[in-house]
Amino acid sequence: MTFSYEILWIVFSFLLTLMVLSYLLGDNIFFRFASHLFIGVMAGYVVLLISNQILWPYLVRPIVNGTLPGVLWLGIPVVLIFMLVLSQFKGLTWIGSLPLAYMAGLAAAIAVGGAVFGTLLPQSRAIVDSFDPAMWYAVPNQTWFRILDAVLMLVGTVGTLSYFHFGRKRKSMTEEDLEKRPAILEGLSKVGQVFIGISLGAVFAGVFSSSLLALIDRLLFIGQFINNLFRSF
Amino acid sequence: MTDKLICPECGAENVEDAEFCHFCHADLKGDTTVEFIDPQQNDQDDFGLLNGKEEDLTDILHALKQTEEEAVLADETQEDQLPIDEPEDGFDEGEAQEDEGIPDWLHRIRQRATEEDDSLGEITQKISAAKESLKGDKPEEQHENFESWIEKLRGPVGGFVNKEPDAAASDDAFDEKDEEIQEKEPDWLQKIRVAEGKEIVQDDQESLDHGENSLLNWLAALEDSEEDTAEVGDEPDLVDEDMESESVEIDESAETREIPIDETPLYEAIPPKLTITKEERNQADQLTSMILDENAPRPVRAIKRRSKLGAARFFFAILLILSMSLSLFIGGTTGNQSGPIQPHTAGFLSWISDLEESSSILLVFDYQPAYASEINLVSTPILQSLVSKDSEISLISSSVSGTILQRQLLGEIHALETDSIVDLGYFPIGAYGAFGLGMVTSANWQIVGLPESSKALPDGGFDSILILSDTAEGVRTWIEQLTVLMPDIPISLVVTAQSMPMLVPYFDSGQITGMVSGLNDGVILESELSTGILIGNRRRAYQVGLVMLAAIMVIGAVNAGNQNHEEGGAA
Amino acid sequence: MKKILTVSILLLIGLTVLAGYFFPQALGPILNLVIDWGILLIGTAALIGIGYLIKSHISRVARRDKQSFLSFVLLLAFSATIIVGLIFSFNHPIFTDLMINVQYPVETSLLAVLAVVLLTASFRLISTRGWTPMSIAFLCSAVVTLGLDAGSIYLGTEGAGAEILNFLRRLPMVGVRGILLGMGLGGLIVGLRVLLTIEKPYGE
Amino acid sequence: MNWSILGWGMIGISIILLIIFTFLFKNGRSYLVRKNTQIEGLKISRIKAIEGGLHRTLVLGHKLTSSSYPGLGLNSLAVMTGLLDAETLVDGKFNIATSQSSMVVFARQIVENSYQNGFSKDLTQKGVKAVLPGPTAYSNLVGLLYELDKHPQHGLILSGNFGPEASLLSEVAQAKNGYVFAAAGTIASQSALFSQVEDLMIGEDSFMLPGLLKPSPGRTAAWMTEDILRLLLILMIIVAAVLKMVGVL
Repeated sequence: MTFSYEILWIVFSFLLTLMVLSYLLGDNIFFRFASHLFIGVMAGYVVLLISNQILWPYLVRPIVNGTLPGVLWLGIPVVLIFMLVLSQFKGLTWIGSLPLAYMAGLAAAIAVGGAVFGTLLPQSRAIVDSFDPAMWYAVPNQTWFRILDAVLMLVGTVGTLSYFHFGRKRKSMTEEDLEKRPAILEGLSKVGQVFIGISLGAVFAGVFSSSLLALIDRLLFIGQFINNLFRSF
Repeated sequence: MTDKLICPECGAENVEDAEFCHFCHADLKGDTTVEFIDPQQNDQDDFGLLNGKEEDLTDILHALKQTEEEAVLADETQEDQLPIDEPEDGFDEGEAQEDEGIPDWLHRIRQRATEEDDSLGEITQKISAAKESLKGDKPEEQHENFESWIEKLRGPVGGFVNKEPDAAASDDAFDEKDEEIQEKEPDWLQKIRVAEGKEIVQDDQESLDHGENSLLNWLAALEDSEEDTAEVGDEPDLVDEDMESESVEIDESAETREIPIDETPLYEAIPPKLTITKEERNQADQLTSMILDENAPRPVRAIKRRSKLGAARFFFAILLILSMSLSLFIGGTTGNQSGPIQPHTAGFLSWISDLEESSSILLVFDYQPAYASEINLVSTPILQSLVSKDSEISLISSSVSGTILQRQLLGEIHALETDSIVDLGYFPIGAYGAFGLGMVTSANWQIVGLPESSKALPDGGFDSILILSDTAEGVRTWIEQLTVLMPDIPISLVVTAQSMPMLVPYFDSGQITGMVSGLNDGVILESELSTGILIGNRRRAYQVGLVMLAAIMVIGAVNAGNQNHEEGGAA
Repeated sequence: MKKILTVSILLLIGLTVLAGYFFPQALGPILNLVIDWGILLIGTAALIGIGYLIKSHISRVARRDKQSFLSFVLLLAFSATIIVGLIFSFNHPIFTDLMINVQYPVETSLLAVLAVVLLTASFRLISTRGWTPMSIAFLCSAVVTLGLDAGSIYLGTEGAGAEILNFLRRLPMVGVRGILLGMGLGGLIVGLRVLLTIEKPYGE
Repeated sequence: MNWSILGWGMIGISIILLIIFTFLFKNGRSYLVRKNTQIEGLKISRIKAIEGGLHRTLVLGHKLTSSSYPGLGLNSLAVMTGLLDAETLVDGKFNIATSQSSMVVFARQIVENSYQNGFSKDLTQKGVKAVLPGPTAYSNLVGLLYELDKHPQHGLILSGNFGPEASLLSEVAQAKNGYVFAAAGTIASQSALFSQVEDLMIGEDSFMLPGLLKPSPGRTAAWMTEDILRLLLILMIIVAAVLKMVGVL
């Protein structure tokens, strides 16, 4: 076998693959070694990525190349960053509230906006649009499928939403009643449970498919490596 | 007023002629006698839950922690302090620092507890305030209120104790159990008792009854025992006479000193009236509800023993790997896709076939290396097709490893050498979403003096956009962003099988022109685009794996059904 | 004073971004600024987090804990990555080769391990969850989807059979939509809880 | 119909309801929510872990915000405050792990505040630690696998935005006879954990968790507001579908 740069990496990958797959036999020192190596590399990589792709273009370059007003503008994030760093020291934790309030305000507003304009409205609209008669008759032989699809979509979504209702039945006579929603919603939630189960089942198949392809990829890699190894001797 | 000795080591009260502290056995000789509070008042304080001896759970646990730390201290060496003398980062580091000995804060608490009135935090201050009010003028009324309050506590606790009458009913059973307790009693429980100043043997039986439920039950039970002591006229700190007589041997072995019992009744059971503020009442109610909640009957599930889990995983691993290996390395390739082409796949195929020569494509990398094998499988024939059409490809990545994965994928099809590929860099779209990034180009005004610092997304100049992603949320962010910036440019997706079901609505709504995912679509793409055989016998292994999972799920369900049936029959 | 300042910043940023959804054109530059600074803070926080990670492993090595050599390996890998990244450029083949030959095999292998774990877990489906409408639906849906993916369930490529297959493929969308709507409702309320200072993740 | 106006209407109604209900619940009114059996398991596990001297680990997930699962990261921080009760703070042996550094910074601030609010301003945390086992999803996974195996564990609490890889963590915890509790995560992770974890809060239920762990008027108000909004949304969808069918919309 000719020793070359590529082969070095292939051997390295092969060893790492075996070390990680050895976890199937239980936690062991090889897996731990690979894990720590991986964490170290990723930590180093993320530091470089942030320095290269965030701090440099968003902060350092504008300060170095920018005009005075621009640099003054950047004073605000610099102060926030300084406070964030300072708050990591003992006794100065309280300083961190300000930059964290900034991040929390931003995250909360994006959550609110994203929830309403990104999820609630578009998803509701999609359900409503499926009741458009023009869509039902668009394809001649599929009218009944389209109607069934729309009705199921409505019933299933309403049922799923009912399943998540927090409030409980007002007149709770037994221990079991304490777990129940108000009567109508309880009935709908049974339908919702079925649809949730169907969705999770299908997604589970997808998750397994993805991981199975990863396993196949690794087995092929190992097989090819061993095959090449034997051929080279 | 009565003279008492305060132990210099632990602060416990001792009778005036004691030579050693009954709590920590410290030498008391030479200590000055201090004037202490009225014994009757003392009793009243001890009687209530709000006594002054830090008997709330937090303080007990503090004491427990201290004892633990003291025990470890002997074995541990001092560790150098790190520059940032701050909470620990690793899982271990904290423990190591804990092990250094009694932490500073605990020292401070204990020191302040002896020196300052306000040293034990807000709740303790309130308790102290309540105690102060107890010292006031209406002791009878105070007792009445305390008693009613403790009655509230005692109800469920008593109920819980009564659940196991057999254990206490038989003397033999008691003895056996007692021995068992001696054997099984964990260190921490003994430490709590030491911290509480209780004799170890005194409440063994009680701890058996209460301890299994929770510490809070045990605490509530302590209150019961204290009240009993008070009712027979003993000093609350001292060992119950009956209990003491039952456990003389063990007391001796524990080297506890015999403490004279004051025979005069220190406490008259005249119910006092307590005047407390609403806030104090709320705190008391909160504590009560917490204790009641701890005592509430819960559907305790037996912990399922998972010791066979490792063996099961090993078995399934062997099964899966063997069958995969056989499918991969033995036998030929399987045929083409069987079954209908789904609409979104058909949409993708028509998009790629309609793509003109030398088109400009924006390629978005939004997946982790873990899913690279799946994404590469499907996207390789697509990229080969794009390269063969001399497309101009611009690269953007939004996953941490995106820039690396670009090079891997394009390197595999030897496209990196071409000049038609431009890397636009990493966009931290996952941090907050690209909401702001998209807006920058659509605004009709700018902030004065603001530098051109941020990396703005391109707002046009592409004929088509292809997003490679492993999550539905990543795709969604990009679709929303790019639709704002470039509303008329068609977007297509290469995604993982797990995220595909969540993305179908975007195809239905017309926001995307097509979508492919998983190995089956890879097979279709290979045959449609006539590229090299990548899929090969992977498909056979894939099918075997999927069928195996389906079979195992069904077998598992049948097995669980049979087990339930057998259990039902046995019952 | 500090509390007032903290809540002011929270509200100022939160309401500005929310208003941006309503007046995207007018507030574009401000939003851009707010998000840029947020990204900078996230980046700084990332460095702080990694700082803590490295610090804890340095402590382990210094303490000579059991298996502290693993922490040493981590620190070595971290340093090597930084050094290689600084010596060569971020896009240099040596650097990208190092990255891809660590990241790809480890992550793909972990996903492969996940396949086995999922297979093992699937055997326990009913024993864990019992026979409930949801678990039965889960079982049936997973088996049908697996059958469709494996090509075991075949009803033809066109006509009614194909329609039924497409219908089966679309059925999971119903529950997904319901779950996403529910998550949206929860997200809306939790966001408002933070903006109304009912939740204070930033501390007092 | 202008859908954007509808969205602002939803936000406006939510704010008003939240404020009104918070005020009402502060004055003694209450809203009864259905009993949640999963939460009982979590409470018992807390007691067992503290009494047994075992460790617990809370996983906060990978993202503070995300488009498909808005608020899940913020919710996990609220869950965290609910889990940091006095006993846990004093007992320690409670680790909070996430792969996103900003979450670590938030978590540390919350832990620090919990100690200071509960005890004394001079205190710093001991035993309860917010850590970053790895800076990405998978490096975080392997880091956590190592730590879970290292200490005697009783509780693994998964909360926030995490993926299906959490199944590996769950399996390790269960193999050591530990208790696992999971609240939502992505849909993929929920499906992966469905057959593994008995106490799994699916979807929106996870937003119920902070109030169950640490009730407050604001959180109770949030439950009621969410329920009312849900009913309004259901009504809106049904009415809009009918209007669409008859051609009005």
